Amino acid sequence: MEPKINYRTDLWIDWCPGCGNYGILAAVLKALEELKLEPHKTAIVSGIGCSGKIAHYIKANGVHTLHGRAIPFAMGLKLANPELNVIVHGGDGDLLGIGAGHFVAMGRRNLDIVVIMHNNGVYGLTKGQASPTLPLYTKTKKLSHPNLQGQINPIMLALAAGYTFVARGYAFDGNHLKEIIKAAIQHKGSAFIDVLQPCVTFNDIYTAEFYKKVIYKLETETGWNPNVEDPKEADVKLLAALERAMVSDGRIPIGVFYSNPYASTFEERISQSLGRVYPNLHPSNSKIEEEGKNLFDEKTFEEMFKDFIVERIG
Amino acid sequence: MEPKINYRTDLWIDWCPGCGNYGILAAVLKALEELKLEPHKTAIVSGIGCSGKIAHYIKANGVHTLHGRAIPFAMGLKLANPELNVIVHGGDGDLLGIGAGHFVAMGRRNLDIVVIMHNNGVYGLTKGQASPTLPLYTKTKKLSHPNLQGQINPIMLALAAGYTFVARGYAFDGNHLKEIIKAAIQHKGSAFIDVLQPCVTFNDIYTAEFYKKVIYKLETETGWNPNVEDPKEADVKLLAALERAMVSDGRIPIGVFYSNPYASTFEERISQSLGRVYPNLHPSNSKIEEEGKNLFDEKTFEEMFKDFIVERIG
Amino acid sequence: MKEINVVIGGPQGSGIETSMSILSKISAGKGYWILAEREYYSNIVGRHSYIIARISSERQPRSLTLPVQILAAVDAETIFTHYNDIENGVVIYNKIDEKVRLDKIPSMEDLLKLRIMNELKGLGIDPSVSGLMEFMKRERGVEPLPIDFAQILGKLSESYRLDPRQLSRYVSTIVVSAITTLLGLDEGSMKIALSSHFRDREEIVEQNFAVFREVSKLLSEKRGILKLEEPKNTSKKMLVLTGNEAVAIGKIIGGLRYQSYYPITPAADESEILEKFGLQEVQGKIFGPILVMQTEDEISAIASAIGASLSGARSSTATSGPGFDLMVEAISWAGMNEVPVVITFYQRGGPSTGLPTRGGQSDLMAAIFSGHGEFARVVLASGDHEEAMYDAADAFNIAERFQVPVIHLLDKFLANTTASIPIPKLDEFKVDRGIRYKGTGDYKRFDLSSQISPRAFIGERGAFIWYTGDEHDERGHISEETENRIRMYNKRMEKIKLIEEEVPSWRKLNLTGSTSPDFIIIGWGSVKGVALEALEKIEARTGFKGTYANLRMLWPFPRKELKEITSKLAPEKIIVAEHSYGANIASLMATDIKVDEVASIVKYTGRPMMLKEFVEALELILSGKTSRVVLKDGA
Amino acid sequence: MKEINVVIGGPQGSGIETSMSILSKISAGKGYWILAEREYYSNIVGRHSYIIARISSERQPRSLTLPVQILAAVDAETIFTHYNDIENGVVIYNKIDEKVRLDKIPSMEDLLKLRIMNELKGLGIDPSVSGLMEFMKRERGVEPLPIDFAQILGKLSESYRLDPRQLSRYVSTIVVSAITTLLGLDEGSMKIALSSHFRDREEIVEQNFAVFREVSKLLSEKRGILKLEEPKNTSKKMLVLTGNEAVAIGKIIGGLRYQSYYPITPAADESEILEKFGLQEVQGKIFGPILVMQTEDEISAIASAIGASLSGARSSTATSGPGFDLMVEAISWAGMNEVPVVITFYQRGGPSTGLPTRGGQSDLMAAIFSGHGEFARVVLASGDHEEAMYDAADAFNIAERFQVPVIHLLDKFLANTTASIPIPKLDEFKVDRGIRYKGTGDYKRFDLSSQISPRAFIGERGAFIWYTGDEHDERGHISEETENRIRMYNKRMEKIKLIEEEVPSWRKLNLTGSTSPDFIIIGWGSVKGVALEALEKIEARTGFKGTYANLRMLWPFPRKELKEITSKLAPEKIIVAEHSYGANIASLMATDIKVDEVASIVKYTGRPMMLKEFVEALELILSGKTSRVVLKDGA
Ligand SMILES: Cc1ncc(C[n+]2csc(CCOP(=O)(O)OP(=O)(O)O)c2C)c(N)n1
Ligand SMILES: Cc1ncc(C[n+]2csc(CCOP(=O)(O)OP(=O)(O)O)c2C)c(N)n1
Ligand code: SF4
Ligand code: SF4
Ligand SMILES: [Mg+2]
Ligand SMILES: [Mg+2]
Repeated sequence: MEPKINYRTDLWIDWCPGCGNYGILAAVLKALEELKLEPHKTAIVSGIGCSGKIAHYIKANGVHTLHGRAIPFAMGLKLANPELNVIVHGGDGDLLGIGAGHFVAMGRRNLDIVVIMHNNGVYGLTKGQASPTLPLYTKTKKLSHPNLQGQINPIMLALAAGYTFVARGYAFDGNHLKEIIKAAIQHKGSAFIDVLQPCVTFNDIYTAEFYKKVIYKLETETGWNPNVEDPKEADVKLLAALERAMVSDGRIPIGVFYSNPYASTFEERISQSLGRVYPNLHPSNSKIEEEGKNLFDEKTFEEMFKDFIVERIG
Repeated sequence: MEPKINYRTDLWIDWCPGCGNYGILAAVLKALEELKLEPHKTAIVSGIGCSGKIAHYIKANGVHTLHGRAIPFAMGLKLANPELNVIVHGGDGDLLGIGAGHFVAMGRRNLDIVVIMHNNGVYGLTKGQASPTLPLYTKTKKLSHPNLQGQINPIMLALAAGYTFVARGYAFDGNHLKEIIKAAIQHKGSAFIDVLQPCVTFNDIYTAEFYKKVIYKLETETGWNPNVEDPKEADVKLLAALERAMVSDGRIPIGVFYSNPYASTFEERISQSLGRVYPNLHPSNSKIEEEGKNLFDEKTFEEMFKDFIVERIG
Repeated sequence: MKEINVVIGGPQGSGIETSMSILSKISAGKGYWILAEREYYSNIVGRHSYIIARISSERQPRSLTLPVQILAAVDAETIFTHYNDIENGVVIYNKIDEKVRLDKIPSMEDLLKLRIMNELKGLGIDPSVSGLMEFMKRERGVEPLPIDFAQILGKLSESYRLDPRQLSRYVSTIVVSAITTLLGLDEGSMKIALSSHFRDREEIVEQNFAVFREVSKLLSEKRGILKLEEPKNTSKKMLVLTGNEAVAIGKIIGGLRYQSYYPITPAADESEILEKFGLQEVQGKIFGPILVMQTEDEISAIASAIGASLSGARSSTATSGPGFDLMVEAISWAGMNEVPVVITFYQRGGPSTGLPTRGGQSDLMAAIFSGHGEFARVVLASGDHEEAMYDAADAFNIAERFQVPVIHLLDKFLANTTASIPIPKLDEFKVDRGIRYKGTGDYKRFDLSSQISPRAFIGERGAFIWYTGDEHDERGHISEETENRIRMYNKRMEKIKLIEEEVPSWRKLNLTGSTSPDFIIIGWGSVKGVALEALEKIEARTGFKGTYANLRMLWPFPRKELKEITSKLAPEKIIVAEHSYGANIASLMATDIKVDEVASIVKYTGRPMMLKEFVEALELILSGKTSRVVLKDGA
Repeated sequence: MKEINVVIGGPQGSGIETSMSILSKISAGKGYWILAEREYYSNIVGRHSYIIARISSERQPRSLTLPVQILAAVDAETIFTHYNDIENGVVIYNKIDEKVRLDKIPSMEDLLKLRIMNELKGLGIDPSVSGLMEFMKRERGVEPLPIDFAQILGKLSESYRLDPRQLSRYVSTIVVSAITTLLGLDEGSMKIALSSHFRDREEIVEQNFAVFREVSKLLSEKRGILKLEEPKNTSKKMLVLTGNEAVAIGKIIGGLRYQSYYPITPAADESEILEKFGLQEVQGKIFGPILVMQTEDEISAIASAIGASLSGARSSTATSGPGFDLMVEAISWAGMNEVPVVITFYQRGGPSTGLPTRGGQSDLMAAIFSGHGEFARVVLASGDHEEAMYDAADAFNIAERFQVPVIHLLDKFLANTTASIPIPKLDEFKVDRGIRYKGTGDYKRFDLSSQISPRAFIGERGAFIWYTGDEHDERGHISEETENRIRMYNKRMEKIKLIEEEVPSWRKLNLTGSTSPDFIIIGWGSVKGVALEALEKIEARTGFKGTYANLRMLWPFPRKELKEITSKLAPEKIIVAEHSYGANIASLMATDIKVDEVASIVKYTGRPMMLKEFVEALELILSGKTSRVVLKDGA
């Protein structure tokens, strides 16, 4: 048996005791371990927030970026080196507040990365303001008035934006979450996981006790099959996922809402447009110099840029 | 009979001959005229693009803002003076590319403004690059390769984001579009209209000829009723709208997809939290000075800021 | 004693802020002046945080200083972290922590731990709290004051039948109680401070008061060993507030009606305070409404504030570096469209996320030069709470009078510093709305017939108004014609001259100190307090007389006014002080003095400049030993 | 004649660009040098646009100048707009336009119309094309050359059975044909130019050639009346390209692998050109892939470019002012994380949307100072096509060698100017990837043991890499400890000195002209051409010898190098030239010279500086009549 890879750095974790982020970290570590992803081929790209610190706790490559911008940083990294497994971690403020534009854009690209959202209903690291997932009129303890802005439904938004794998997990159901993360990593295309994450310090409404009461698993329902098994099914399954995402009976489903492996990924589309050399040959492994010299001698230059060359006619 | 108000400035219009924007402008002018909106209480807030120039062609107040930012400019204006009728015009690149984050945020607020999207599938004013509504693999004439990015479905995105009035119009069906615009203005809450707009210069696929063949009207369908007539219906109607928005049979429906007058508007929520003085008393009509002096004498200051005052105890 | 300096430390979330609030209220209630700053990690619970405070019977302290005379430690980490920050004083700590060893503290940064471990090794000290306390007693004249926290809390729990998990909330009260006992402050003032802090929650007040009594009893022998002299303060009331609060109050007085923000440290608190003042009825009159809008990002914050301003509402937004960066495109739009809008900019440690909960002054150049293209803007800076309050209000006047965006530069130090200040005299404060359009009919928003075109508001009858970020004609319609371009461009740019001429010089620059100084310190913002006190110290110590030039308007840069002063001195007697690496203000002065030859005192650890280190730096410079000192004090 | 200057004007969308391309190709094919700039409104179809070109038999023209000798007008608006731009030459125009009256041209800006109307009134001219032509013939030595466009197109339509709606496409060919006929250029070269422009579409080539023949026949009497001398050019091949194309080629040579962009004028063309080079097989070798990514906004453009850079790919983005503003937060992140990334920044008329399709140099301060906090960056500027190509390639070397973001400043003038330049010698061009990590195991991305830490790439075996915008330790983990803070901060900031020392002085600053000059012009970017030619003219005219200092590295500012030159001259003999209001480069020089006393030549209409006006301005300054001239030429 191969030795297990240790994916945990030796840094002290400075999340509040009891924070849901511990559960998410544990699930990610376990997923990486079970999938045996090579650490140097793995990159955790995070935004800014309590959630964003996770990049430092995982012993792979970690890019702790800017608030709201983890997705575009991740995009550049993945496109330039498609051999990497790229996992984005962001808060709900990060991904659906300041970063909502990038969140939507990623969906329509179907680039093969995983987006894990730490959904705690608040802006944790700035001390508890309402996040875009906090329902209307909710008053968590830090707010001086009930929240006047409506809630974004992350699952609906992800589906509408075009993510081809959309799921919800719960921070304190580690095994279940780990399986979803594994499925998301293995999915070909943009995957989104909305993780319900209790914030013990600022969110006194959406607590672990609360979730314990209302959460149920989609896969325990008879007849629930979120997997597109034939490209023709895609729309029907998408609609079913949307319907499920909308239900507002007080209970909260976790599990996979939608999974469509048939949509072409962005990498495939690029490959097609670049004569199929990509992704084998890619920006970070292709040659740009030869012993410190550029690759263009007179001849190659003239052939390559012939459109700009005018020859003397007499 | 009252004289008709002339809402057209005397500026020369510099859109390309045959551009769909002419149709949109005509429909807006007619809608304003029929609703007899007072020009000084009306503000056209536009983004940057061919579409953005419309603010100058309408004789009301016009704010031609930044690329992608028309919605937040409009939000501030509307919140500060809720007596205004605020209409946002943006391109598809403007609203769903660079401005997608604001587009989503507006939906969850349900602020009472109208967003009209000039959907031409391209970035017009920068000479024809693919916009976020151009379908995958489409190759309009300016593109050197087929479009590799998937398409955003504006109707689905608006519905997912929470707009309470969502419709599609066609630039060259003026009467139909005008009626939609009127309904949107009269709607209480955030309204979104996706207007199919042929760009004769750069989009040689989605042309007037093309649209003529594929467009049909939702309201001509028996049984189609997008109006939420009882708050309890909201989810069902929303799902029906989503379903309709997804259909990909080659035909394109125009008309109202969803209209829900029961959701509280952002103004109402503010009013509620500010003791109902708002919107009557609002930021731009409330007093801030008295003959050049501030409103705070010693007494009011001390009462207002009593929490910060420490009295000597001996 | 005339003054006492205190550090109270413990993990984030352990109630350090409460200690600060209560201590400030007791002190002010007894007539003492206080200045207290809060230092903390970018973390919610667990990392080390502390308050550094100075309480005086003489006058309002303007700066903080090390070493302190009281170190109150909620945990062992505090003792290790701050053992160098106290001399000849008392260390209050939890008895149980005595056994804690340095290498067993997980929440401490490895780098810091290593550094202290090496220091202790060098000094031959056993790296445990007890070892350290022994050393401090022996070598630093420090008196250890261990308190058995568990015992006190146990009693409390018994008396009030409290859930043991809730007990940690009372730790901060133990600490404050110990301090007030040492200071010899009476029960009565403690009670009032607790009531004021916990407002209406009588039970909690009572419980905390019980803690106080218990501590007080326990330390009865030490009562008053650090007693302050009778306060010289004669005023009956004081304002006790943070910089964030001062700015919020200033904005309300200035007529703010729309504030937008996206949460960011250390700006968010200001908006949250404003939220509480959304609508007020006072003395039968309605004040407001003030709309406070949490937007989806900073772009929306500034864009919506500009939008609100177009309707005539006084509007502003508040942010720090990362958020400001996102705003600059829209600020350029405001410049082009001559929109009055206020951007309150709290600097923190940069670049990028940097030290997000620490202070700095490294955003000066970004505030002045960010935003593409050329346009007029005003950049203000405030040196203390009183200035901050005034400037926050006055920023709207400047913005509306000159129709420009105004950037008000503050920093984390001020934001998170509590000070006791006199209640401001407000009768003098004018509201200047600038030139308003009074006509009807053919309105031209960008009328070229005067340098400042009369403003009409969107929504006003009789005026059609167009705005565009494109170059425009007088009506606000796009124009690319060259003569109009030049006239409009000139109109906008010549505002800079107008502002230079019309803003009074006291608003640009304040001088304090000798009228024929041997040297001058030039600074802005939070440098003021430490510089002013350092002037006194240095004069007492060396006889050198200095002047402090407090720059309050940084752009347009008050060249003329500053030149009058600097021209009288040799460049090496001009000392620039700034929380930055580059002493960047110097480069704005470059036109008139040889920057290379100017001396500088800089700090960029994100911690405030301390009086002692500042004075020492001054001495080094004035004695010709160096021309640049980098300050480093503070954990 | 040694050279000829031409304006070709007409509405946007009428094929003016085609005229420019064909004219350039014919000229270069015949061995003439050409420089041609394109001016247009922010509009797709209908507004006035024009090409201003200079064709020379002597040498590569470096600047444009007015008046011209040929004005080719596709419409009446062109004639009214440019009647002051021509003297002693030929006006080619559509006969049918003779009847058009000024007030009947809807596409013309009211402000411009009014201005011209007043001028014509003042001159007593009937405001119609025929009235104006009469005046120009009489007073300006201009020969009218009316051509019946309809007749030519009618014939074409007949011969090739073309749809009448398509005929307007051939108008640009009529115009070029008329010009080449006047210049006496032969049929053969026209044919080759057409084939090259229309590439493979034989039918279209043939039809256009038919137009040429027809025009040529019609104007047979005028053939060669403006004949150029035999070209002195001896090279067999020339590169004929725009600035956008030069930059794109430079990037490809420099090893670009990831380019991100969000469409914006005048940067987008560069990315569209690069897209065509995504993957190339040349001489049996594969070049690329170059990924060109159209992102959802500029924030994503810069963020993804940084992300790509972390994997080791040379990456860049291209934008102009509004987009740059949105990028600065991430540039600050790149500064903090020592990421090599190139931002190609094409300046246009600001502020805000400004004059989005016109040129300017008003973004200098934003390029240098935007982005909160302090960090090292490099700002380069290029003076012409050759420099632009070289700098675009070399920017990557500088970025990787010093591990800093590099901002490459260009402008709309260069972007949209076609020039004929020699084929570059590339053997000399080195690719310097900076210090790479070669070890295994315990990698520290921010190793403090050397000024520049060796770089490993994400994805490389054996290295774990962490990045964060927070202050960090050597491994890239967050740290708020003060000693580490100072060391990391110093490491980043001291790069500025390193760059100052290690970048060779020719890369910072080039001097051309007299070695003991009477005066010096200091400029950067597009000022180069006009300044160099003005030096010659002024010397010929007045005997004053000047030198031009072409600043190619604007940050770190080459103070030392510049001081060596300026210190030898009285301030009033130092002339700063810039497309701005503020002559902002002067404020960067402020440290060493008295900026107030420096003279300046500025322009901010968004149109290029013309040689003639520039020379006149120089004369005014050198004769002591003024110290500031604002240039205004060009429609
Ligand atoms: C541009 C910018 N704006 C604001 C901030 C301040 N900020 C830091 S963390 C945070 C909120 C984080 O909330 P969320 O994304 O939900 O993450 P959480 O802390 O809840 O995990 C914000 C707004 C920032 N760092 N950058
Ligand atoms: C921040 C910023 N980025 C880019 C641009 C350049 N720009 C001007 S118009 C435009 C595209 C417009 O496309 P769309 O929004 O679809 O409007 P359309 O012209 O098609 O009506 C862009 C990208 C800009 N003005 N500002
Ligand atoms: S504040 Fe909330 S989200 Fe952040 S670490 Fe604490 S519990 Fe977790
Ligand atoms: S480019 Fe397209 S969208 Fe723009 S004006 Fe022309 S036709 Fe209309
Ligand atoms: Mg959150
Ligand atoms: Mg568009």
